[in-house]
Amino acid sequence: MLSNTCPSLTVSSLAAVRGETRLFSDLSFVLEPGQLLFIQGGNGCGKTSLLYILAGLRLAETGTVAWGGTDITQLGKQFHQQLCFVGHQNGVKAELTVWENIQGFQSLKTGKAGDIQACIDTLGLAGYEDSLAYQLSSGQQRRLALSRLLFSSQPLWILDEPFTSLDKGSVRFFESLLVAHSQQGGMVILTSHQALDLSGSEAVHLELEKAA
Amino acid sequence: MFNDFNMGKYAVYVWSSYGLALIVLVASYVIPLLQHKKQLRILKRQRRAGRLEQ
Amino acid sequence: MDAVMYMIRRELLLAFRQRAELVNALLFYSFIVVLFPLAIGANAKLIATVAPAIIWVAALLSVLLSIDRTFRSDFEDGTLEQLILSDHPLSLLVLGKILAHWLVSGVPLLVLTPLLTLFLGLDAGSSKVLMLTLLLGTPVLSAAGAIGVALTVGLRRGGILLALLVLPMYIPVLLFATVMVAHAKAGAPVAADLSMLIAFLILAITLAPLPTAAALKVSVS
Amino acid sequence: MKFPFMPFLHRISSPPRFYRMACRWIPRLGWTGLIFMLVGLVWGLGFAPPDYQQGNAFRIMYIHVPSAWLSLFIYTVMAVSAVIAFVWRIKLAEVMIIANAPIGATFTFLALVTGSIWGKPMWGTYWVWDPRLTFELILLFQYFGVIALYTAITDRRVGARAAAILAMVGIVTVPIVHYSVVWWSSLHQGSSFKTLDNPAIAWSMLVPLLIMFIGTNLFYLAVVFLRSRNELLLREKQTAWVGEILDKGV
Repeated sequence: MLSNTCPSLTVSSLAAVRGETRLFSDLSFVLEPGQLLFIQGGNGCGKTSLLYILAGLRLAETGTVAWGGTDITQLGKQFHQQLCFVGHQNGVKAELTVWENIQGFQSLKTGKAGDIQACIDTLGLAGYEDSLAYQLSSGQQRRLALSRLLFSSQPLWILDEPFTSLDKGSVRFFESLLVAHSQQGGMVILTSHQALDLSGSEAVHLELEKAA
Repeated sequence: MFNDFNMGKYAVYVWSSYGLALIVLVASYVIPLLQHKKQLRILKRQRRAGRLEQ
Repeated sequence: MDAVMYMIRRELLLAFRQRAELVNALLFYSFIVVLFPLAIGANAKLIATVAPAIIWVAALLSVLLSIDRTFRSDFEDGTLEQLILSDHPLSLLVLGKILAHWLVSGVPLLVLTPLLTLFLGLDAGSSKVLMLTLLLGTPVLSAAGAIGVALTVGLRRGGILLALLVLPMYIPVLLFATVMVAHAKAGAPVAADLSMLIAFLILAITLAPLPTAAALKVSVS
Repeated sequence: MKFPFMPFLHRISSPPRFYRMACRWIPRLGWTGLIFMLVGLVWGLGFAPPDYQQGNAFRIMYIHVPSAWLSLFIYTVMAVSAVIAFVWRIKLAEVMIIANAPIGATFTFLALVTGSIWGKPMWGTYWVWDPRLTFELILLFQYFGVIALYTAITDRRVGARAAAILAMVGIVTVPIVHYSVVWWSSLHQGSSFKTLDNPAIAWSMLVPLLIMFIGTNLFYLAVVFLRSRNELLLREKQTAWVGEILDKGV
């Protein structure tokens, strides 16, 4: 269960510029608890930039992102405590073991008290507890990165291409995890090139056009 | 009290300071001025080619 | 405080796993020190006179070399995003990293220094004062270096730029440290130099994490 | 953060408004600056009496002292712009950091070089590792650092934010340079005028210096307007107001 009740996320007339190119402009939408936002679009149309802005990692050129009515740049840490983010990169330390990595995730973000061993079993990484992360395959590393979701008590999940290099079984497992999260009143924002089976959740699609 | 700009034994030091300052200051004014002209020219060309979106 | 302790533990573990790097940094430090006598020639008196300067320049360069890695690996594997988005204030995590960097690169350097001063023929009295200045100064090098690294971590070729940004911040420490050794040798009072170094240390440890954290956020975006 | 002067700050910092203002003021500031500098120089080099100790060498002061003062003043302006840019993300403030850095470096360079030329006849050497000289040199490196960091980052806004942090951190050098002659026993002489009631040098020498001060400051403003105008044009080239200027002129 979520530890916090989830307010809504309001995006108003957002614009992003990267270097000299305008990625998107005048983007507005509201995301309610229980909804799942699925962002699609070709390469270079600003999906990652949008996720970075929504996560408060990057500043928008114009426009605001509000969490429960307050601008996230003013909320700062308060907003980040409500957020679980898995970026394009795994955020996994190659020279730490699987076990140590998960311990690290838990030290950085408070979450549901969880048993690390159970988590490793769920991820299908049993037997790899003491392997250094760089010895894992890229799919296994991705699963390790996504283990953050297993402990997460944060209402907002932002995931950048979460399913790259995952096998079918793992994709299905994490799909159901996302659906379950949104059914519990959480909020999920993700990008993906693959078609996903998100039946059972209230999925909203957002197609980013490549700027002319 | 006009002294003919005669610096006596310090002439080398005084005039080299001011000569250098003159060159540096003129350059620091003229360079951005020329840059501005060049930029306007380039931007106008780009605009005619329709490469500056509105 | 948990955040600081977590970062220190993690960094020490990582450093232990990559101990070869650590040894390389120390070898680099000793090599610079050794190069000077070779370049100066067999003038023992001159070498002993400039010994504190040699040690300090070498320490400065090796810290500059090793600090770059601390944030760069976090940037490259995406850990930096997670640090920014963590529940803890980023500046505390940064403080942890700075302290860990000092423990990992500053302390071994301190341990190695007495041996190197022997090579350079520095007298025991000056050697002790030199050790004191290094003890107070190397954490400042780590802290000030962190600001520069945080600013350049997003750049593919940030190395030379890092030196340009950080070396000006290192100059005051270098100045006061070497002057203090010289004063001590001449029998002049060193209280003023000492208090200056202590002031640098306190200021660097308390203030440097703030711009470092701000710069990391800018670099990630 | 909101302050009462925010609306004012936003109004003055509208890029098209600023651009047009810059275009109007550049020639005015440039010419008046030039006139003041010429008057100050002719007065200072031709009419002020020679110093009883330094002879005519003291006349280097008329370029050295204003340069040194500007090197500190420009850094302060840059750091203040950095704070405004960082906290309120005002574009013009970002532009100001970048416009100030090269001209600041120029005056720091002039202060250092004219100072060392002055030092040769007075101290017998071009350079001493004296606190004031050393920290002025550090200041020059800091200007270079700000410029280098900004140019290294491809995204102008990200680059400006990074440069802003660096400029803010470096402000500590400014008071150190200023008070270095007081804090340390130094070869460098003290301030030429501390208060106007009781100047350290004679009025006949001081008046041309004041005129040079006004002249170089006006010149500095003109250059800042020149540089910020260029930077603004590049940053905003895709906007309607630049299009208008390209089509019709200012």
